[in-house]
Amino acid sequence: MTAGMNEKDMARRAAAEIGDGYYVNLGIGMPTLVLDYVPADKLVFFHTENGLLGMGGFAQKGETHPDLVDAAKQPVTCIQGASFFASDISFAMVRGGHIDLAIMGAYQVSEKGDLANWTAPGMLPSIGGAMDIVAGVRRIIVMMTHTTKDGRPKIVKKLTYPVTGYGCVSMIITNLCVLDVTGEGLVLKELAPGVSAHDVINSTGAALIIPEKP
Amino acid sequence: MTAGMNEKDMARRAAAEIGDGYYVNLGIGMPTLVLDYVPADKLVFFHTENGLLGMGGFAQKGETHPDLVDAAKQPVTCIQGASFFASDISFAMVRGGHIDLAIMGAYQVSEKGDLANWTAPGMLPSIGGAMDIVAGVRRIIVMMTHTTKDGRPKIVKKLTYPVTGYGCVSMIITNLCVLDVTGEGLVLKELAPGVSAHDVINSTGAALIIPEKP
Amino acid sequence: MVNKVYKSSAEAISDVKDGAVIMFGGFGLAGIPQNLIRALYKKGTRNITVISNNPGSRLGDNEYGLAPLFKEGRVRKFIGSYPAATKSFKELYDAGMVELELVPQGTLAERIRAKGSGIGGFYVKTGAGTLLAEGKETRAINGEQYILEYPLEADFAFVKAYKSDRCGNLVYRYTGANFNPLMAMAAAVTIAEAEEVVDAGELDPSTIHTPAIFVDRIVKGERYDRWYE
Amino acid sequence: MVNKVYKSSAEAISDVKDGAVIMFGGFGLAGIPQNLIRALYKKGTRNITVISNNPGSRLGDNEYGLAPLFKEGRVRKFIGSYPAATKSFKELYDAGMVELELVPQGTLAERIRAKGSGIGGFYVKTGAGTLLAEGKETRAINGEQYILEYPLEADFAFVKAYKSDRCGNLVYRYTGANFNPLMAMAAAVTIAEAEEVVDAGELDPSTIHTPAIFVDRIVKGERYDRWYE
Repeated sequence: MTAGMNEKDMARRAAAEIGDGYYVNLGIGMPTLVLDYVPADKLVFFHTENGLLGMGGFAQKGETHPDLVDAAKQPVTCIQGASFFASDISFAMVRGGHIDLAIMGAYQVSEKGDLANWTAPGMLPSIGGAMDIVAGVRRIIVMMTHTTKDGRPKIVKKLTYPVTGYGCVSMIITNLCVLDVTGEGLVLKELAPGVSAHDVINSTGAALIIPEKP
Repeated sequence: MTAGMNEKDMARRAAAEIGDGYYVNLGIGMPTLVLDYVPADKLVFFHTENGLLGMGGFAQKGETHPDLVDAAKQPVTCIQGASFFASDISFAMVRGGHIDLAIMGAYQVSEKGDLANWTAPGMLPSIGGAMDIVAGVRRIIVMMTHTTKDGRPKIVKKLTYPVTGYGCVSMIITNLCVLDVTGEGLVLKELAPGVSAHDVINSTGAALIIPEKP
Repeated sequence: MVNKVYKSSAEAISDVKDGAVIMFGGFGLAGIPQNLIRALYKKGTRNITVISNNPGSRLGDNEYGLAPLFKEGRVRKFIGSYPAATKSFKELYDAGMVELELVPQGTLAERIRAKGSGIGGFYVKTGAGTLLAEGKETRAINGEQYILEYPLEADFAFVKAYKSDRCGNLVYRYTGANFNPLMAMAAAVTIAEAEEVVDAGELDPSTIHTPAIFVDRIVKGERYDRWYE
Repeated sequence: MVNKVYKSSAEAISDVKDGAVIMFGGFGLAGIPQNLIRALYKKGTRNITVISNNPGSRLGDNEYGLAPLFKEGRVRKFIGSYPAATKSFKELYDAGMVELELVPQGTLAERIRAKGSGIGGFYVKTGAGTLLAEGKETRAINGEQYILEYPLEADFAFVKAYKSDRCGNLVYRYTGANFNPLMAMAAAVTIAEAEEVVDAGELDPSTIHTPAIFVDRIVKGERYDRWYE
């Protein structure tokens, strides 16, 4: 598929949601690409739930330390002004509503903003910090491919996978579009280059509100 | 009264209950005298609930610091191996059962080991850490005069003052004697010099168990 | 870029309104935000709810810290563990001029931490069966009586650090920490005064007591009184 | 005087019995008590309940940390947040050879802290309405759904510090703290390994992460592997 956004485009789009001075948690995988797209005039503190506020980026060979990793257990660096702390404080930040924004992957998102991203039938259930994050972080953006590898919609009327959290997602960024989750339903906010509203509707398992000029 | 123990004698007696390696909380007032009677061959960490483990003693002129005080808000010093921490950790130590021993003053103790030491009719109610301490510290020793200034018993069948905690006191050290609080009742463990069992019985508002050789 | 550093204590607290609920760090006089308290006194803010371990401290014949706010009748309600620390509080209380919510010290710390940590409530043995448990739910857990305590929240926390960096990372010294790190987590707006304000990167990130995320405003304290010889 | 310092990891864990419930600090491989884990493996202890964020870590084709204990069938039950960290766990789980209690990471930290802090239970929103809330009490607080969580306890905590003094005061470095300070508070017996063991007074008392009261035994770790280039 040549139309639409690739992972880097999606990360760039997600980064645009980050304000100056934000404290941001990035999920494992695709969301970590967002690190590369924060403009230099913004001071952003990236939180990793294993106990670091102010993650710099992935550590290069020779600058790794066995006790300095991110939530994906990868060696990372930290910025000036960073802090390290125990897991209870880390989740106080999360559950206590101190983190401004989390950008996460998902298996499914419902039209009400319900999120499924922790387990699926046949999978070893594993949760990490995902349920804490959706319960406490002020705003949740999901960043994912619009459909599964075999073309089934991941944006659905009702979740069929086990729920991570109810009504927690505010925005969905996919390779096809950007959707806002509102009290009225899913609003098509932006289309990716070369993608039509029709393409999005065809790939989506829930009703969409299409403003006159999306 | 010349018979009986004075405050220093009582402090020395209380100090004998402290084992090597103990973590000990001392109440405000008379119990702080215990600091002076810990033998040099024992390493004891004194806990002050405002956030210090390893209090040394009262600070002399010239060695005070406005941010280094004990639970009575007096300037103190700390020993090598001391640590400072926030109030939540301090009370985790207390409530979580980590403190071996607390030595406290009291207005009244019942024959069941119920303790009243926080307020009395007409008094401004003020609690500090006393209720947390009796709820969590492994062993509570009360150190007090046997009677009130006007001669009324402080050791009673049932408390008449508001309760700090139920069944929490293990031992009572007074100017007249040492009592153990047991499942059977108050046992006269030791008599102060020049004091008879009869003297103790006359000054006590609860039944006492007098072993054959007290 | 976001600047958290304010020029003066007065500027840092300029939007505190009458009726505000304010947490004040400190135990006795250790770790009290003395410059922010002085600025609040000068500003004349009234009808305050004070959450603090004690309502000021008495040394000899003088009373310090929060005591002047109480004496001037600026405080509607005190939530704390040790009101007996000042004569001025007792006088106001006996005269029915101030409301008191008495909370055991450990429960006070934990209720504040709960708010900052997104804990909706918790059970403690502290106070079970006493006057301070009146009106509170109880529950037997493993055969022992616990009472249910709820979080304490505030519009502002005034805290005092030894050092802050320009991001708002705080370190405390000696027993100056006490309630400060907990209150910093719990209020809608946290204002920190520090003896020194340093650049980002000057504090060892493994020794930060209060991470910057909990601190909204920073000011270098104008004056630090010492009360003991 | 009381001596908490043991000569070897083997000596420090010599009384750990089959069937023990053990908390292991560490997240991924950061801050894991690798020497104590190796000693436990050599000792051959069986039927262990492991409380840890993850059951070891996979790097390339190899698995480290707790993974060998699982592979050898020494673990009866795993309580943690991220069992998917190793292939070996999945194989055992699929074969019905190990029990799993899955706990969200923040709730795991808080349940451990609760035990160490004398909290009988607490309410969180985390997991409300999900599979992980099944069988748990719920309560509406300020119009939101919370679930009741209880403390987690253990016979032993194996923790890893950067430095310990001879009294047992611990400091951690970078993300090596994670669950270690919480587990140190929660177990009946806490055994700490440290990269360096120093004399009392050598650590700044205002920068201690785990006060000595929470630590029963100390050992200087024999060998520290680095897993990353």
